[in-house]
Amino acid sequence: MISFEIPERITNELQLAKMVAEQVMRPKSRYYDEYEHERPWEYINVMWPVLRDQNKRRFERQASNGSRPQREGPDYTILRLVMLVEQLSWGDAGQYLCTPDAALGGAAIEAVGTTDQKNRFLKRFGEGEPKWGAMAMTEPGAGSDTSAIRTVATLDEKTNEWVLNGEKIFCTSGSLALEESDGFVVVWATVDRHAGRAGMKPFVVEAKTPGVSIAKKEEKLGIRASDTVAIVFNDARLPYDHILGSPEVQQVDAASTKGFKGAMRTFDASRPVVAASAMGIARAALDFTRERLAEEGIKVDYTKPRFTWTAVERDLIEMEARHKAGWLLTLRAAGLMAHGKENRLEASMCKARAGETATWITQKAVELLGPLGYSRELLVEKWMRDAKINDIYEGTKQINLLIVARSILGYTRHELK
Amino acid sequence: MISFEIPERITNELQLAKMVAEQVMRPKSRYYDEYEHERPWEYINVMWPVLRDQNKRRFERQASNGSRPQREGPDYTILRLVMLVEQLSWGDAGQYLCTPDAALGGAAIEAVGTTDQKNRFLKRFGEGEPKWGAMAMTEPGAGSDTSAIRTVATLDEKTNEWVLNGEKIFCTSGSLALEESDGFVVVWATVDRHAGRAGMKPFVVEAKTPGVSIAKKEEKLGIRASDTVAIVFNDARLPYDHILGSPEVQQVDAASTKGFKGAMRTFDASRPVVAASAMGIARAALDFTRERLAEEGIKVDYTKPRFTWTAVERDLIEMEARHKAGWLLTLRAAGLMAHGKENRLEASMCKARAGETATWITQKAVELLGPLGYSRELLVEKWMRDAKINDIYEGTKQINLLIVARSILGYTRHELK
Amino acid sequence: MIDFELDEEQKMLSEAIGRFAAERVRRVYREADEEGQIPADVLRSGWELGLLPSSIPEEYGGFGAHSAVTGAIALESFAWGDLAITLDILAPGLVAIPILLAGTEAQKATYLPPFSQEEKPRLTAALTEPSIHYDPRHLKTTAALRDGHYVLNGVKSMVPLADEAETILVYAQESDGRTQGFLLPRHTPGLTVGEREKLMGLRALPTFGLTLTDCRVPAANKLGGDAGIDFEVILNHSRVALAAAAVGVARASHEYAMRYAKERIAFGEPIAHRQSIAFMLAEMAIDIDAARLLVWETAWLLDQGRPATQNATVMKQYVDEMVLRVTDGAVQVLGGHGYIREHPVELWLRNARGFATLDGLAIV
Amino acid sequence: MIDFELDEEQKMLSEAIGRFAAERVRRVYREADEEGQIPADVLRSGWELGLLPSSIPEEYGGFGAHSAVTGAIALESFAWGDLAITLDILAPGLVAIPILLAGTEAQKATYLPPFSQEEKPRLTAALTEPSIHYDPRHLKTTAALRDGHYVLNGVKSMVPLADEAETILVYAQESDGRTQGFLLPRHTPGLTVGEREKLMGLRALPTFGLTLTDCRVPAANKLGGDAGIDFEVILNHSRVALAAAAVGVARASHEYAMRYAKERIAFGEPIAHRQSIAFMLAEMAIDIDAARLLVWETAWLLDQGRPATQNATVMKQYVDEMVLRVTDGAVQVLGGHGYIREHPVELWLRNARGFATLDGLAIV
Repeated sequence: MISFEIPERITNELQLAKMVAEQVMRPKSRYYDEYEHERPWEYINVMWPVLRDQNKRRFERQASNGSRPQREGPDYTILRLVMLVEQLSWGDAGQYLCTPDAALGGAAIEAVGTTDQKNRFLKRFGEGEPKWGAMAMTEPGAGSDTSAIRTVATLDEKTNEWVLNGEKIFCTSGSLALEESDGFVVVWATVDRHAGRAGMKPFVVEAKTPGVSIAKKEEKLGIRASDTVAIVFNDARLPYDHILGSPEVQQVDAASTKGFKGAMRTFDASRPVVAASAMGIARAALDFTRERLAEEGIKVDYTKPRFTWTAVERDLIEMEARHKAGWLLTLRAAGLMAHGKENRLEASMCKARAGETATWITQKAVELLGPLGYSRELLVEKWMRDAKINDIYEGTKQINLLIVARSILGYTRHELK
Repeated sequence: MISFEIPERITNELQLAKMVAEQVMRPKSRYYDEYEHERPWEYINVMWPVLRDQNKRRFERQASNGSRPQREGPDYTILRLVMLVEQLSWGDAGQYLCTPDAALGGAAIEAVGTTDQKNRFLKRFGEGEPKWGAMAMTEPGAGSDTSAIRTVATLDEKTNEWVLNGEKIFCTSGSLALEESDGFVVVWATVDRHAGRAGMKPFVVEAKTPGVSIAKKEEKLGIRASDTVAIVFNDARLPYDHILGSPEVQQVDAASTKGFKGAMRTFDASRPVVAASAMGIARAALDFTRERLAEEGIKVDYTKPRFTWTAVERDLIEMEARHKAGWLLTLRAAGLMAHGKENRLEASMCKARAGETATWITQKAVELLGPLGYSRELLVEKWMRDAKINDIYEGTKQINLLIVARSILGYTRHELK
Repeated sequence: MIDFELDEEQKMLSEAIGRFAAERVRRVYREADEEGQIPADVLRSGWELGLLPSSIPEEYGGFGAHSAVTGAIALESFAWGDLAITLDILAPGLVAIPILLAGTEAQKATYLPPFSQEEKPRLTAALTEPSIHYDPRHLKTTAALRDGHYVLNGVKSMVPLADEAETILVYAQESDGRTQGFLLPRHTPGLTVGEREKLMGLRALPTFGLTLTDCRVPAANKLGGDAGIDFEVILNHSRVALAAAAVGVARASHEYAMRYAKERIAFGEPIAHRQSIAFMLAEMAIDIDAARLLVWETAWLLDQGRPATQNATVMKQYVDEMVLRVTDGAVQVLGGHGYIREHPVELWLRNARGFATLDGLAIV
Repeated sequence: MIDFELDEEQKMLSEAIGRFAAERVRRVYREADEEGQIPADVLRSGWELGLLPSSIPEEYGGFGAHSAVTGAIALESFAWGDLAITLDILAPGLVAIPILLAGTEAQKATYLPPFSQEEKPRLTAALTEPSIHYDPRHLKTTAALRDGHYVLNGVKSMVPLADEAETILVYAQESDGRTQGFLLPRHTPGLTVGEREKLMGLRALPTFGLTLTDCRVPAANKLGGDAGIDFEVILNHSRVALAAAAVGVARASHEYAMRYAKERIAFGEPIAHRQSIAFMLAEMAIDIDAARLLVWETAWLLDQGRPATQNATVMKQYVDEMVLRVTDGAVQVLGGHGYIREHPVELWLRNARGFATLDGLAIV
């Protein structure tokens, strides 16, 4: 039954998120953009107690009635997440990325971890100080092409430990997870160089593990409040059971191996989330531009025939149209998941479109505001810089188009490279 | 020395072309669009005497002082051609394509034919009734991929004749050349199926050759005045010396064989010409839209700041900008040739851009004119249908982008497919 | 709760229409476009699908309830078959739906019951005007109240099936500046139907211009009676219908281009193996899905009785450009073959270009 | 006769500047952007290239002739190195060129000779105003003639090097509504230079806001004397300069993205082997060439003394969108690596976004 109604329980939460965005994030947006490597503690300290208690309750619920929620009907989790992320990114995408949670690392553990692993690695997010989880996949020589990953995990038979060697880059919240809190990073490494994707396994690397060091803190175009680091593994030793999923290397179709599938499954959720973040930034720029222009006496009259629009009105309507398109595609991808349906195609569709749309809308907003738009006195130029990342990470637009194309054409990577 | 000055001798000729366009072509534009398979005799009869006498003089000049013009300095031929084609296409692109001349077939003969062949096949364009030349390359199974051509030419040792078998499609002016005048079609056929491009040779097929028949007259979206046919060769016999270039199959790099090179060289000229035709249609739509809107009191004020433009003003300026870009790229490609410089890259650049631009501008013009634009009472909707062909023939936009990409990246077809 | 799944009834409906479109419409639409005429039997069986009766409540002889969302779903599958044939078959809806939405009891009682009969009612509507300045909210056609009658003057264009219509719902501007609808008998003195129009697309659909010179109709013929109508609601329902049809046309082109690209071999492989083609097809797919969601959202708002003008405007902006982009892309994918009338993509491109300018030709 | 070949002098010039850009500018521009400061020695040797003197005739101490085409060629190679550094080095031209084009003999005699000296003259100009409604042809800053003096009032933004300037050419609207230029000594009472501006791009270039409160200057300080200037000519020369610079920035991004795409291996091959990347690079190349031709045409018209406003407007429209498209595309080609400040493409994108809004920062 087609409906665009947002459940009340979510709209209520969104009110809170809006407050945080307006009163905690926005006032510090410019500051954390200018002081790149500082941490947005105002935001972190507001979010942590809330998230901690939510996690605590969830863990207790899971402990009592098994890992799956008993409740019948749709699972709001992802939809709720997408909407919160949109609202928080409307506040400040860089700060939002510093949200103290298990993030993609947690998602991987949820997806393929054993109950014991879940307890050991996730419980901490329900107690004590703020903590961060992270995921480390990209390497200097391996971006979208994960099969090129060179970080190696070798099993030391004597000590029954995994020994990690290699380098990871573009790890979001890596420093927060490894050095600034009692967190962890899920690191993708190969246990068999010749096995390609089949040999790729996720390992949980805890904070302060010897042999693990932050090699570099990236300086970026935007989302400067976000912590992006390069990590070097130098004979870093992990207990045997820090591997997620089975250690065996099945030599069947690589993509179908559990570990990799796990990562892919997390994409089905993470891509709509990234898309939502993009749409949040786009809406921030759109809202601000509308308000600022209204102050100048320029408002869109939606009842005028297209023929009589001013160029600015047309731009605003076009921005709104593309924003709505990107946002509805995102809601659909999340909605399918909420209803327990497959959404790989739709997840890539919304990601491909949302990243591009947010980039375009924010660039347009800077132009529409004239000399003011280009000035660092306003936040619009920052939103333009922040938005662009969504066209790039969690799979560039090109990679997501590739996934969409393969899916609609029924092609494998062999037919469509 | 950078200059945008058009030589006077050309501007004078353009005045005549403009007269023909306005007084001969435009009045019959709608008629020949509605009556698809009739011939625009008004236009043909005006053009033929002029072209015939020009050709006559040229042949005489060539006979007296060798094939190459002695004159020093730039060769205006291609530049002149590009400008005339633009002006005539402004008049009516479909009728222009019925211009009685040797066209691409002639270009191929000029490029690789012997003096004797030139005399035999081209002289006729300087005398008697209107005639047409044509080129037949495309086949049902071979479009951009000319190496897939299946039309075969086998040498009958006894009679020393070539025997042609196969089918060609999308042959422009094929019926005019083979059935409606004493013309010819240059047909690309392979003398060795296994030799790929190296085996491909151009053959001159004269009008009324037994075994040659028009299988189909295409009905098209636009340029309906233009004669587009499918030709079937059924044991069609040609004298031995109807082959252009050497009959040998050199097994070196296919693309470097003379015959094929000849065809490619004709593209360096034909692509700017197609681009010019596209820009002519685009200018027709742009001029008309401007005038029609001016009647409604809507004129572009080029001194207004962008911020105060109406949506229509912005559209018109954007249309003008893209038109200018496409046209200047076309002039550059032609200008390089005029100065005797290599222009393969620039020829593909202007073709790729001009076809797309003409398509966009004419589609936009239909929109800007509202209900009138969509009506067959005006010519705008026809120009939109006519323009699209330029995005397709002489290499689709994609093929030309491929050529541009290979050229700027220094890649061969093996690196970039 | 957010959900984008059709309900059972909607699934059945769109499948039934899809079958009709595939098995009947797709057999004749190309020739219909060339001939400018739709075979009578196709029109008849199209009418027998009962799409309009199914959105008319039983009290007026129908067997369903009106829903813009359901209507949008139906129009997409219908237009996937052919736009002109769809608009012809659904033309009587141009009177039925506005009456359903805003008509007086008397008007409902008069005009709705005939929809349950076998014969397609001879009804149509006239909104568009042949001017660059055409604005449905400020029409040049006027309606003035004089001693219990409305007197209409003006010129209309793009009126489907006007020649054989018995009643035409003419939209005109009343003295207060509001757009209102007036039910004019075909033979009202002063009402003349012009020559059949010649358009770039929709060549199978007979459309006509109208001239109204002092056409008098009783005040009771004003849609919605004295109070009249909120034209925004009618316009928004109409724009949803055309946008939904545009999505159908785009989907038809996209499916055709995909099939062609997978079969067409060049340089030893299907052209769909090339990123330049494959990415084009992927962008089209995203565009079409996004457009459909925009259409559904506006339709849903209308069914909820919520204000929808802003959404409708934004939706129209997106959909009109989407359908042109997609159909033009389909022609491009087919290359030379897309340019000849053997393949349908050129027809879809011609129809697509109409959406930005045509108004009021359909309504859900 | 149509020709797009540089003449010998232009070739030498653009090669000399290209060498400077590659060997000196490219060594420091990234740090300059981070630090907000350009190394003095680079500025000095940039000045020593003598670009401005070379466009000043000998009679005024220069050693060349003024040509907008040559200027456009020079600006492209210069901005290929870095936009901020280019604008800093050429800032005095903001006074020299307008005087050359429209100044009185006295103004030429006063302001041009210093350009042949070693020291870079401390001159700049103020055109832009910090408002969404900014319109160079209808400035909010006013100049009123009162007893032999002009009294200026208003607010300016984006004035390069205003802090250390000795004279600022301020553009203001005279009572007749025309935009005119006025040469204001830096220490004119009522003229205050604001804080250094903070912008998204051009971070290495010191720009400032100005406030003018009843600033009095002798009538003789009006550019062009009593008659004043035809501001269109100045504006068009300025727009050619910025558009040429935009082409330089775009070319820098395109070259960098091409090199990266050929070296970056993914899925076993350079990413440039993929059509999605290769076609992007091809479109960029076409865009850049088209933009350059548009710039040259307008410059050529100006050199011919022909009207160029329409061309300049159309050129600006095309170039502003081109440079954004190309620089954004370059970031996209580099992916994650394009987003970090180790690579220059993000800087070029930030600078590129400025062209649509910034005005009067350069002139040829």
